[in-house]
Amino acid sequence: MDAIILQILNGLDKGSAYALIALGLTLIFGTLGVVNFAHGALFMIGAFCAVTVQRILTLSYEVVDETQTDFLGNPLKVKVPYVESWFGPETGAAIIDWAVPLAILFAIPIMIAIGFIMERGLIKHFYKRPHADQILVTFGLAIVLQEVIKYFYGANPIPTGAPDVFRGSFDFGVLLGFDPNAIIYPYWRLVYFSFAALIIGGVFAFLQFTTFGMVVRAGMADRETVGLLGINIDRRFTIMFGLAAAVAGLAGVMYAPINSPNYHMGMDFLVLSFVVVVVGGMGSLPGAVLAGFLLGILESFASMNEVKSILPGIDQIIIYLVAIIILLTRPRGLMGRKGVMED
Amino acid sequence: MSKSNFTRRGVLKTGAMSAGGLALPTILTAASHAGYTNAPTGSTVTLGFNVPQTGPYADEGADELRAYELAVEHLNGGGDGGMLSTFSSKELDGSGILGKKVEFVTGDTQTKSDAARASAKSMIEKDGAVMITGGSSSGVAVAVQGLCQEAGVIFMAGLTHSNDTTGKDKKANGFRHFFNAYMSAAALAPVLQKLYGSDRKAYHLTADYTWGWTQEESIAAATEAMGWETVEKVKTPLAATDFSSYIAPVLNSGADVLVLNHYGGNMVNSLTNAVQFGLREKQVNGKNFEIVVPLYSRLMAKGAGENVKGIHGSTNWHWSLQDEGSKAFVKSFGTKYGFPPSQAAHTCYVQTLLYADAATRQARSTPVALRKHWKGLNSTVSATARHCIAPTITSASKMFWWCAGKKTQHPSSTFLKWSKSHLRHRSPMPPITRCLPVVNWDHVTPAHNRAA
Amino acid sequence: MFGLDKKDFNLFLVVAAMALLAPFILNPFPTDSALAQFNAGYPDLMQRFVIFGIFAIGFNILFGLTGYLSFGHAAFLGVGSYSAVWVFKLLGMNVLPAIALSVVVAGLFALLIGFVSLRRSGIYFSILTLAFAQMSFNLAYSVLTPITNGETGLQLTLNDPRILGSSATADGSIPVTNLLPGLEIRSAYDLVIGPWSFTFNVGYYLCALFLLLAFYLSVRIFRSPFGMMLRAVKSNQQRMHYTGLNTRPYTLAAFVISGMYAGLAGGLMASMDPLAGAERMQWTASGEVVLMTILGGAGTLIGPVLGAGFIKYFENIFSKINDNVLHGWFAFMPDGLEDFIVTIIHPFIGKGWHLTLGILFMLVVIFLPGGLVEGGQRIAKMFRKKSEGTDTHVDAKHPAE
Amino acid sequence: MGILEVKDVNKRFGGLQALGNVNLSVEENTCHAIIGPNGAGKSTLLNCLIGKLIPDTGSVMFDGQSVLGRTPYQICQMGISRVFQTPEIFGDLSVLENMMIPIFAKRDGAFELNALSNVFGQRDILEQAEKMLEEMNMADKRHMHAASMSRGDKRRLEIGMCLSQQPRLLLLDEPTAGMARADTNNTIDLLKQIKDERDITIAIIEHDMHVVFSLSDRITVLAQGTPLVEDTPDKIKGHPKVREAYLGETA
Repeated sequence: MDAIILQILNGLDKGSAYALIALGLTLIFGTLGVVNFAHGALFMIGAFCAVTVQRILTLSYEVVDETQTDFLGNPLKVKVPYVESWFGPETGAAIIDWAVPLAILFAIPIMIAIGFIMERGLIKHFYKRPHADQILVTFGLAIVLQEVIKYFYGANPIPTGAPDVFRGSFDFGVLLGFDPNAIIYPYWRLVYFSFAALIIGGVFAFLQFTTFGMVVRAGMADRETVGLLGINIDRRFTIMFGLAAAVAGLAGVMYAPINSPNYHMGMDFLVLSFVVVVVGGMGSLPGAVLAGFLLGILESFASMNEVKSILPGIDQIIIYLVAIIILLTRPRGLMGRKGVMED
Repeated sequence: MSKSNFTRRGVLKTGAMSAGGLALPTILTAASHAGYTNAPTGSTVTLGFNVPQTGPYADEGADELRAYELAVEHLNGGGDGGMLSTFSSKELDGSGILGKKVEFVTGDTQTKSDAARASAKSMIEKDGAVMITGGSSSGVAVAVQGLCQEAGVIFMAGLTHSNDTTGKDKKANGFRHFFNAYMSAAALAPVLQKLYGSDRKAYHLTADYTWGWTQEESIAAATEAMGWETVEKVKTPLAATDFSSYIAPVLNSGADVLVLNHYGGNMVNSLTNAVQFGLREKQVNGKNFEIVVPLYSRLMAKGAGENVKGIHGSTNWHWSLQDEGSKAFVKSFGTKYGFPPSQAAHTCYVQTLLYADAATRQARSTPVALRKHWKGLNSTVSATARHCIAPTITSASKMFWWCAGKKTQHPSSTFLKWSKSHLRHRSPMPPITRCLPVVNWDHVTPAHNRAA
Repeated sequence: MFGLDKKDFNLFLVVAAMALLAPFILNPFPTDSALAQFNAGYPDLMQRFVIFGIFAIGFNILFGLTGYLSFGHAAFLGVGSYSAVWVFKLLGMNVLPAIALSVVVAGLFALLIGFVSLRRSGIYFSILTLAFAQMSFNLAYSVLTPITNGETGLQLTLNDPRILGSSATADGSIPVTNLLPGLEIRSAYDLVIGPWSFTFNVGYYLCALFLLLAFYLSVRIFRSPFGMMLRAVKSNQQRMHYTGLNTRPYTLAAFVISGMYAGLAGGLMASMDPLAGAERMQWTASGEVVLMTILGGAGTLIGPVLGAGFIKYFENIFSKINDNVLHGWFAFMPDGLEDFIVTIIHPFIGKGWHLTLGILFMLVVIFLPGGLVEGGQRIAKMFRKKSEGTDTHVDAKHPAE
Repeated sequence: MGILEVKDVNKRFGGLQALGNVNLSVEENTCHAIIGPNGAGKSTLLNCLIGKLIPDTGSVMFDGQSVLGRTPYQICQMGISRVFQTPEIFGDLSVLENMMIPIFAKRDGAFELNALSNVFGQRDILEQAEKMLEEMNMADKRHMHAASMSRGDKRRLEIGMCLSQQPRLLLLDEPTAGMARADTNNTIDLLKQIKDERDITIAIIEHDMHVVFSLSDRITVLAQGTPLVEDTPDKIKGHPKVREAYLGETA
């Protein structure tokens, strides 16, 4: 029982990342009709926003310490971050410690700007082009973005820790009457899940309750009619692209402490998130979120030893297997609309 | 009218000289195994450095490439000469290999067998490389090694930790400097026993491919031999990025040690996740919960940041070693690039010098001659034991462990004293007298690297 | 001629000339010159050009004609490779049975996957194929290791039975692949003319012959009623149904044919170099053939071959240019300028070849929606305009071009 | 006994009764029009005839055989062709190729793997296609990209494609919808010509009364999913129920 609760937690957590990326993909697809293969790269750039903020906060000057030597036997140059010299060592260290949450503030304008530039500079010209062209050009863009990141940050993962208060894990088991240590879950992952829930809720509320959101939803359903009403739907779609980029970016920022960011993390997520979107049904926002959590949970269950001993290797293929089964039983995924991307 | 295509460059030069522009059909014997491909005929000799330049191991590849460039510089008499000056033998005098200037070509393995072979082939077929070296995974090492065997050139493996590279998949032309999973296990076991006692329960998470399996097998065997119990062995998909669902059940399994048989990105993520779950702060069976990562790489471990503190693993080499050869290498590498070399860099540097040394001594760098040269050394081990013990894993006859004696005879300074019986795969676990490759990861986050 | 009309026959002649004269065309620079770095006329790369050309031609029969975008085609190439290597292990080192088996096995595998995947269309189809291929890859890398040898890749050993050949050669090594007894795949002949040298390799010419066959068949398919039906599927499935045509067997046949092409490519790959790695089945490998086809010009006859050559050239030639080479090229410049230029170019070559490729993808897609073929047509048109002035509509009879 | 017999067909979509007890009989070699206000169930009925929808109850017999449970292509092979509201043609193909495909389908059946013969090497098919293009007055457009033609031409091509299969029953779904007056008249002339020159049964769904009255021999008026009345055009014109239910609205 405790093992199952644990895997549900894991699944929700994995599902949060899938759902956030899939949500952004679907926003772009549903509003603009563009298949964005660069979406994983946006997630990756988000994570690197966290890295960058950490780098900026740890910008240092060097003090030569004669009493110590470096690996070559020269006097050791000790790096002192500027923030520590400005605010004193303790406050300075605390600021550095909070790099990832601070990065959220930094990432929002950056990601929206990147979204705008991408949409106005590139994607705009591809609305009327075949989906294959869209895939190719955004895939090219994804490669370019990740290579640029690799050029500046290297190929190795870069550790980006969560603030100290979030270290360690929370013992759920005790709350539920299990033995201590039976169900523990890291604080930061709980934060991630809550954050994802907040963002997903926020996006839905925004689309549901604001006039802007209503126009966009109408535009998703029938772009021409809304255009005929004299509403500048294009500009709203640009804003939606910025929003989708911000969602992917924030998902990336918050993901940085879970797994150290590296330049190819976007590609790692890309294929999975496409599977999620399609399983959810092209163009359906609730579908994307539902499928994200569903696949996350199934993936977690598949990695349990009890399951693996019956079906060896099932955790290797579970997502794809489920995708196949769902697509064969429900032609348009869980909640897909008819006629979207079917030809 | 047929001959092996691998002899292209050699033929081409002679052909161009003798025939002066006429078509010149040539018949040669098949160059396969006894043969010798790409014999240098001009004033230069070309080495092929085949390292991952794209993909997740690109940084490791970049470090390997730095080491290769340094080695070439030293062989050609540039720089401070690095390790060369610490050799008792003065065969390598800075005039290249056998008086021929060393040139090199580079390629990208992408850490994929296919791409690595394509790139190695292009070096052999197009650039006339006489030796191929490099790589960052066992799969690539085995694939390229097989190719070099067919092509009749020498392969000096880069980073490869699988037992199979020089065991099941061994090839006569393939030579290895890097240690293997078996040796990791042999080195680690006594240290783990000392640190954590002999009554432990281990839980293995293992990358689900051949290297992971060999390591799991070796570590489990070594730890079980000293009394540990293996509670569970769980395979994790190579493509996994989030290991939470594999780590979550560990605490409930009754295990008190987690062994992560992962490398590269897998290792960084699984370790980060394990620490996230707070495993290291827990007590199980009345003991502190411990994590072990048998194959440690400083370069990769940087990705896990602070999480590596207090975790033990084994490494082939570390820059803080104080023998002459290591010191000389660290000094020239550090002076040139500003940071200490990784174990991958060390292996690649040493492999290049080893090749050059053997080739020089043997006067002709044919695979056969090289093999004889090294075999000769091995057979004289007992006679010259005070200089060096260069035992090989006999079944995998290409393993070099040059031991640092007082007069270091050979470029690789290592620190293991293996007796011949140690190195037989199936032999019972021998005591290891002095064992440095086990490092506490605390010590390898040097202060000057803090912000890097 | 050969059932082709004049225009197609001319195109075929051009391809044949390119394939047969490749050792000359790809080695335009003298061997010892600085530009020899750009020579691509060595056997391995020439073989790759041709093999991936075959793969892309096959993919184009599915994607270019029917518009079904398969994201899992690499699985068929991988399966082809594995079958061929197994033939070498069990049967003997002659490549022809191995190639034949790889085509058949890949065809059966395609039949299975196609039968299921083609129940859906559009992106749902793409994801189904992707899922099948990724499952094949993941399993080949792990659970199926006894059949695939996992990470290392399936390779030959001295213990293989090889019932129609020998397990080992007289000198104790693994035998090499051959076309006929005594004619090894790797045999080559060097032609040296002045400072130039050209290599003629048995393996390459075998691949080239298969390419010509594959290309010829693809032209025939494009011009056949079957090919027209496939284009009709892409154009309007609804009308197909209400014209009394069952689209499923058409798409399935196209899927299987293109799977067999992929199997042929896989079999040839294994014949040139008897090793089959699981990475051949990864989604990136499937993506690569999609890129090749679109980059060259989907739906055109020659486009896929051009796209395959383009990408493989970058992968193999650009990745090998390092700073050292750059310094060699610009050595004639004053030091400061030399360093400056090397610094500018540095991010785009060697380990930066992915970046260059990504930028080129984007440029081609943005400015040449029809791929490289459209680029070629535009250039041709420019010349034609200069010489003739007007006539630009000549292609109406061949909308697929 | 008509060539097409629809008996007691019911079709519900959730709570909506789209068709209720529809009975219809189309006599061979006549033109039968089905009219009715929007939402009367005309399109649903048509879709039940061609296999796109399956009725909940009832039967649809064509020439003595049930069409229910058959796929659209099988129904087409039985001899029913359909012309759509918006012309459904193969836009990416040339006009000639468009015309050849149905002829291939007629000759070779639903599937034929003739991958190695040349399209244009099939003399008989080429001749038939050319002939049909002549009849449709489109011979000069044979190499045009089908998508680049005017709507009227596309309609003409679509009708030609259907006729080239020599169907026994031709279903027309608002063939003149969205057309300019000139195009509409052309289409009417074309259909008249077809009706006069061929042994063919036509069932037509149409809004435009001008078209209906100039073509049809019999008319069924559908309202709220049920046939209101069926009679000859002249009678329908004066029928009070029809005026009330339908013509009244449009007048």
